[in-house]
Amino acid sequence: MTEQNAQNRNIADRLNTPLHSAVFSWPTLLLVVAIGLFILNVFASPYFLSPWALSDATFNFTEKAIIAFAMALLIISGEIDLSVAAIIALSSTMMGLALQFGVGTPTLVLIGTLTGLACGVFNGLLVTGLGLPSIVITIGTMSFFRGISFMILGDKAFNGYPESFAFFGQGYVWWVISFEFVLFIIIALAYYILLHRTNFGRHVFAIGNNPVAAQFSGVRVARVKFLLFCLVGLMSGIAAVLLTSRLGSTRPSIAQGWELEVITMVVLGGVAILGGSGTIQGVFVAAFVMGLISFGLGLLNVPGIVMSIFIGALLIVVIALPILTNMLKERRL
Amino acid sequence: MRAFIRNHEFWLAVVVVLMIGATAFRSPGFASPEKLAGIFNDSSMLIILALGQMVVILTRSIDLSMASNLALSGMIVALINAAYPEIPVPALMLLATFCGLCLGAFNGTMIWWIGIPSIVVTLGTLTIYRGFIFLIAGGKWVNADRFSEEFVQYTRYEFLGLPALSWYAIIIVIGFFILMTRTSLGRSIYAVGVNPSAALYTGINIGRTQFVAFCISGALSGFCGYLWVSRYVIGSVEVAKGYELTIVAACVIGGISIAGGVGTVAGAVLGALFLGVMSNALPVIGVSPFWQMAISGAAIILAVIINASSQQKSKRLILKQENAAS
Amino acid sequence: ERIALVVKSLGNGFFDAAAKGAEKAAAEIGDVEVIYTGPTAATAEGQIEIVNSLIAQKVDAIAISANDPDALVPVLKKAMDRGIKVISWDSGVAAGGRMMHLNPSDTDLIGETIIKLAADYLPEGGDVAILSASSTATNQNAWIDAAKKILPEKFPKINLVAVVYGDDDSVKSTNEAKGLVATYPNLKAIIAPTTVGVVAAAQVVTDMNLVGKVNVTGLALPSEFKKFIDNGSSKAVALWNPIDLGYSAVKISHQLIKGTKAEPGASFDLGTVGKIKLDDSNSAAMAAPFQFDASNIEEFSKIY
Amino acid sequence: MSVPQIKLSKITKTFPGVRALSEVDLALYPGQVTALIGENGAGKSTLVKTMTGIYQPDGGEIFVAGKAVNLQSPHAAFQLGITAIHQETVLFDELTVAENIFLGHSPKTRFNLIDWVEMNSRARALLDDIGASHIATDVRLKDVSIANKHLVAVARALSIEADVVIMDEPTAALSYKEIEDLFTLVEKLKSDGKAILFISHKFDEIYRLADRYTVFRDGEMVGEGLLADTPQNEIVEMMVGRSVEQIFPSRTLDIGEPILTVQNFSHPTEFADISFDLHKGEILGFYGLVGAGRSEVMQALFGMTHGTSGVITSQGKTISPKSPAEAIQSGIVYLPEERGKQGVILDLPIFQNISLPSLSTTSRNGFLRMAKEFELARTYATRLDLRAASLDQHAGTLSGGNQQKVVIAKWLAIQPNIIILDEPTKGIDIGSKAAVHAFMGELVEQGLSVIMVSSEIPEVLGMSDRVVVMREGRMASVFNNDDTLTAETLIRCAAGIEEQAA
Ligand SMILES: Nc1ncnc2c1ncn2[C@@H]1O[C@H](COP(=O)(O)OP(=O)(O)OP(=O)(O)O)[C@@H](O)[C@H]1O
Ligand SMILES: Nc1ncnc2c1ncn2[C@@H]1O[C@H](COP(=O)(O)OP(=O)(O)OP(=O)(O)O)[C@@H](O)[C@H]1O
Ligand SMILES: [Mg+2]
Ligand SMILES: [Mg+2]
Repeated sequence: MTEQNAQNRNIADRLNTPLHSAVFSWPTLLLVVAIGLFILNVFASPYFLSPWALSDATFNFTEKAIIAFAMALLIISGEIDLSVAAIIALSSTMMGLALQFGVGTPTLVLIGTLTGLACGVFNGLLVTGLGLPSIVITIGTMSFFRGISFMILGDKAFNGYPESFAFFGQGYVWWVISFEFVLFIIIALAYYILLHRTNFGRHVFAIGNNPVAAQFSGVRVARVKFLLFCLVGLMSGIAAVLLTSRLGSTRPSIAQGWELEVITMVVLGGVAILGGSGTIQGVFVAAFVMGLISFGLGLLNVPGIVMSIFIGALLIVVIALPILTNMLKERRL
Repeated sequence: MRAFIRNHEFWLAVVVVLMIGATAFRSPGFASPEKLAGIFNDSSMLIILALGQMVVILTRSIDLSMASNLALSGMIVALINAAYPEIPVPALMLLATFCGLCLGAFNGTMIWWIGIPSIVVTLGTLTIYRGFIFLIAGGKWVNADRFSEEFVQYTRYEFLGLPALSWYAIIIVIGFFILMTRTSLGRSIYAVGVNPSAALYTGINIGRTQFVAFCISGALSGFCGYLWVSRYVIGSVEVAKGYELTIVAACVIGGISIAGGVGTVAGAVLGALFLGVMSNALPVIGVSPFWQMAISGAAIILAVIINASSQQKSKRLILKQENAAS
Repeated sequence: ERIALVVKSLGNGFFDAAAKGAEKAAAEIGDVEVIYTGPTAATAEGQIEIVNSLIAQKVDAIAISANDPDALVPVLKKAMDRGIKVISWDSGVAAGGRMMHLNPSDTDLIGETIIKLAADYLPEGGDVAILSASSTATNQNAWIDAAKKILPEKFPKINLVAVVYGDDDSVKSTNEAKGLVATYPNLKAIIAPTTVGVVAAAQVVTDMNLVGKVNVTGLALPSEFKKFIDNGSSKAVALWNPIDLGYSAVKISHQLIKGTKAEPGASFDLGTVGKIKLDDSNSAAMAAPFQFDASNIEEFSKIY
Repeated sequence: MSVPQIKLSKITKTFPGVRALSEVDLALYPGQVTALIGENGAGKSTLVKTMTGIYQPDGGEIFVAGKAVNLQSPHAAFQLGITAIHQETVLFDELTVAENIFLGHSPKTRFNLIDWVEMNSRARALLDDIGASHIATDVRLKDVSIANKHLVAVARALSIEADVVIMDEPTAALSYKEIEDLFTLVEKLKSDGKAILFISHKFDEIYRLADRYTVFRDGEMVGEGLLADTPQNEIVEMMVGRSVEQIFPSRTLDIGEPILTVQNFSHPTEFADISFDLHKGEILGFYGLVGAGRSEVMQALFGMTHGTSGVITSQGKTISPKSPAEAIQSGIVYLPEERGKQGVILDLPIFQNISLPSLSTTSRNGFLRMAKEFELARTYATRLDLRAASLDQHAGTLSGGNQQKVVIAKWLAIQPNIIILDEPTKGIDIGSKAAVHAFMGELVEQGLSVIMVSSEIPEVLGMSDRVVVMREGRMASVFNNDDTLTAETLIRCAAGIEEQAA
């Protein structure tokens, strides 16, 4: 512990160079899968390589992916939100309700996102304020939020959204580049910076690995988790605006089953379901992988239900592979 | 006695009885024996499934594939019955159970041997199993017309005023009561959930116990696959879609802790009955069925809050003198 | 030449029969490929994804039976912008999202028929209820509206007590049917203008020993419904010929591809089915629904 | 010499990347207590788990009463009469006391169903036997106090007719009185002719109880013999590989102004009326029996617990930390008792562990600057002589002692005024212990103030300037640590014996 002692011991900063770590990382492996799928698709269908077709295909995943980025942070912190699809339904219903009072497009968007945020606040308060397990709380709010939509809408639907509102889900920014896609890229970047480049992101990782130790290290655990629930709610609200605009109508059954698709995307993206690790790059590529599978198989007119076999199998295989190779490696040791 | 009153199951039973009472107050016919039997019959499948999910949750896992397993096993026996009506129905029931068992065992193997978290495995098989229904049935439904009369009747035969479906549930509940309180397997399931590392030291194989739990939930799902198809007289890809979360909800309302190790057979049964009574009662008291979802959501949230506050660690109270004085 | 037949949901016997008709038309025309597709659950979102992939495949025409009249409009508009001919059949799309709509039968006529099916066996009158498919299904809503309109004029003794929705899901339909029986003890008939609903309702009536007390009726495929006519839970149901419907949809699509304009007054040759003419809203109706009862169900259950 | 009851020969056990045991021998004799001694990670617990069938050895043989056996499972070990009280808790909070005792070998009825009546009555008999007649058999374990839980663990170990009883650090979590009870029990077992293996880091206990010893170092057996023939420093040399002076660092007293004043600090259920001051450059010891509430007081000072009242003044300013984050801002840091659970974040790299509380200084406007983080981590890692391959290695891959250094580095990096050390040497071997003590001396010399919570009298007496004794959530007394302060005074005060005399 003396000065001399210190000088003759040298600890490297890093064992591997950042480049080396990046090459042998989950997102890279997944990227290889994505490129493979792309090439496979090119050969499988002559219609695949058309800018418009590809552009149309992005709509299948952008809305889900926007939620998935926030969900990734939440899952890394060791929590989960199963109510995202229900939040979409409620946000969409609130927009529809506002529409009945003749509000304009900006107000509609504001109401949609704010409803999402409010739902996130509600989840966050229940989970962090009362210290309840998020998986069961959000199973509850999942029924609760969608239930409110059903109470309001019953068997009716809201239609007649203004022309200008259609831009969010149907508009193009430039040539084949849709507004949704641009928003998806911007949000991906924002979440990349938030998770990997800020103190907040570091706190998220610390909490996911060991919430008690993080708390003892001065991380405001409850506050961070609360904010994450708010973010997930906000993103669900944004997704609700996009989806409602794309459909041009609201029914309480909108976005049914999305929660599991969003979580699948996050897990496929290499986020540990038990918390503590994961990257935004991984989720970003996973969104494309899921998009490519469903679009590619769609071009071959494979029913959606059969596509889900591929996605489910991919999920298990992709999680199992590294574990299996590790097992083999260890046996050889 | 005091322990009994503090008991979660006791209060849940009180709530269920109050719900029946309140509904009967508004609509006198509701508490008639036939109506109550009908409600029990309606809840039977959920009771059976909730018991399977309970076993899994007790071992600190979750099975999201139960509904898909149910639908796939159900479709298999539906197709067989449509093609070979002469095969006796009890054989088909066994077959459905066996199919479910195999599907559950697949989940269990992934969790035990490879060590993938249960939520990931069953999220995957949730979609895979359902996809297989489409493949094996070629996308077609099996309609009422294609079932043999016997196939349909095996959930409907009446005995002592209760349909067979209810009796299956009653027998399974009794079986589970014995399994969970009086057998080594039952106690190991609790032990694994309460403290896995301690369970290991006691000689319990955690992975194998979880595997067995998934086999149990799978077998029950498979059996319910037959029940479902027979009860609703249809086999389709959409059977019981989204039901996995209802099953978890029944467990949560029944006081089964998602963290494992805490929960009873009575709790799971009451949780399922709670949902069953509610869905029967709402239309009767003139509440729009569209309100049902929101109300059951609120019930789940309340149940979780109440469970959490009753299960809170008792304070240590090391300040003995002061508390004795006050 | 590729024509896509997009249906509400796969596996439904009604649409499977329509697909048969479509294949027949394709064989007649020659050099036509029919793509029979649809989601597994009857949702608009599922249909949107499918239409997107059909656009990418550059099919020549899309003939759709829609789960939601409005939600599909944007994507179908996009299809038309890309030069694809779009028609709706069976369950329609709002006018902006299609070139024309093929009604299986005249809406008012169907509305009247479904009530008449119940009224015929209720000379004294009484309470009836309707069990529909999803609340957004265009065709169902139109029929129910027509039925409601005609009730006071033609069937004053029939009292419509409730309209509930089973979403073309057998469990939900079963529960709704049970709820109807429980809530309205004097119910005399359940009218379900959808195949899934009518089967579920008939099964409930059978199970609850209400045969003879509650009559189930509505629109049903004879092959799926024979059992319930036989056991008496239903006296009679009606339906048009789904094979002809699918056949006509392909015939019309083909003529649109070949350049026929879809405008009010235009007429289409439906081969063996006959000819139709478009009305002011660019829609046309086929034959009146055909009634099945104990006398003829045996025969028709072998056909569709 | 008689035949060993159990004999291990050339046992080897490897974990991925670690050779925990390499060809070790051990023999236990009936009616004798053998002490197993070794530094942290020497492989003691691993050996216990091999002897009880939890781990299967990669090589070597085990003989029970002269016969070679194969311990495939804990059951097999049970049946051969081998039983253990493990180092970690192996009990089930949600199950009843009786079930905790009999889980895995419960009495069965004719139908192979669990016989609850028989189980309860046998549990009753067992508990009465070990002098725990106050514990009910049908209550859930979570409603049983910590000391009683330990008795249940003992009852479980004795619930089979065992010839070999193994105790892996049984006294680490016990207080003075319970330790005495346990020793009586061990003497009884010994006179019953059982072969006993006793593992402890505390030499006074070892010399008091054991007849023989075996020393492990890095998974190898490096010596064995009779304790009566071997002085302590010889054993220490065997286990550490060098000699360690058990001398606490001497330092020149240079105590300054009061830096922290606590007045009437109270909590509704845990503690009341805590008042003391801490001076600049002082080590203030907190002594008490386990469960006296010392950790609770410290965690409340650190803002972890809520609902407290009282006045805390730090450097002239009144503070009321509502969260650790606020406490850290006012210069107070806390080294928690449970290193693995509360201290390090095992799956984060070392440098991120160290920089976690200091992120606001290393980052700019909330955006991370990795280079600064590495710089900070490097500074403190070198200062503490951390042994690691790289700074981006996960903290979980370090040995226990080095993990402790990471936690200390983390707190030094924020340059605190007051550092609270809660049982800083609990479960730490004698070599690392001396290093921690030396380091504490360095800290106060640099002007920091230290609060040291400890249950070890020699440590309290050797390190503190003043000692606060706590009992049942209250302050019993404050002593100046001059030559007149004796161990006996502290123990009497902590146990409340003086009060009865008065
Ligand atoms: N399950 C395991 N997996 C991997 N490594 C392990 C495992 N159990 C123990 N080890 C390693 O084996 C070595 C011996 O550990 P062991 O627990 O036997 O030490 P010990 O002598 O009991 O130490 P202590 O005095 O701290 O209790 C350590 O390096 C430890 O990290
Ligand atoms: N009766 C009890 N029930 C449950 N846990 C207890 C009980 N008594 C003590 N503990 C646990 O033992 C630990 C020590 O208790 P506490 O921190 O209050 O006292 P302490 O004087 O600091 O003891 P230590 O010397 O172990 O630090 C705590 O972590 C606490 O959770
Ligand atoms: Mg040990
Ligand atoms: Mg303590």
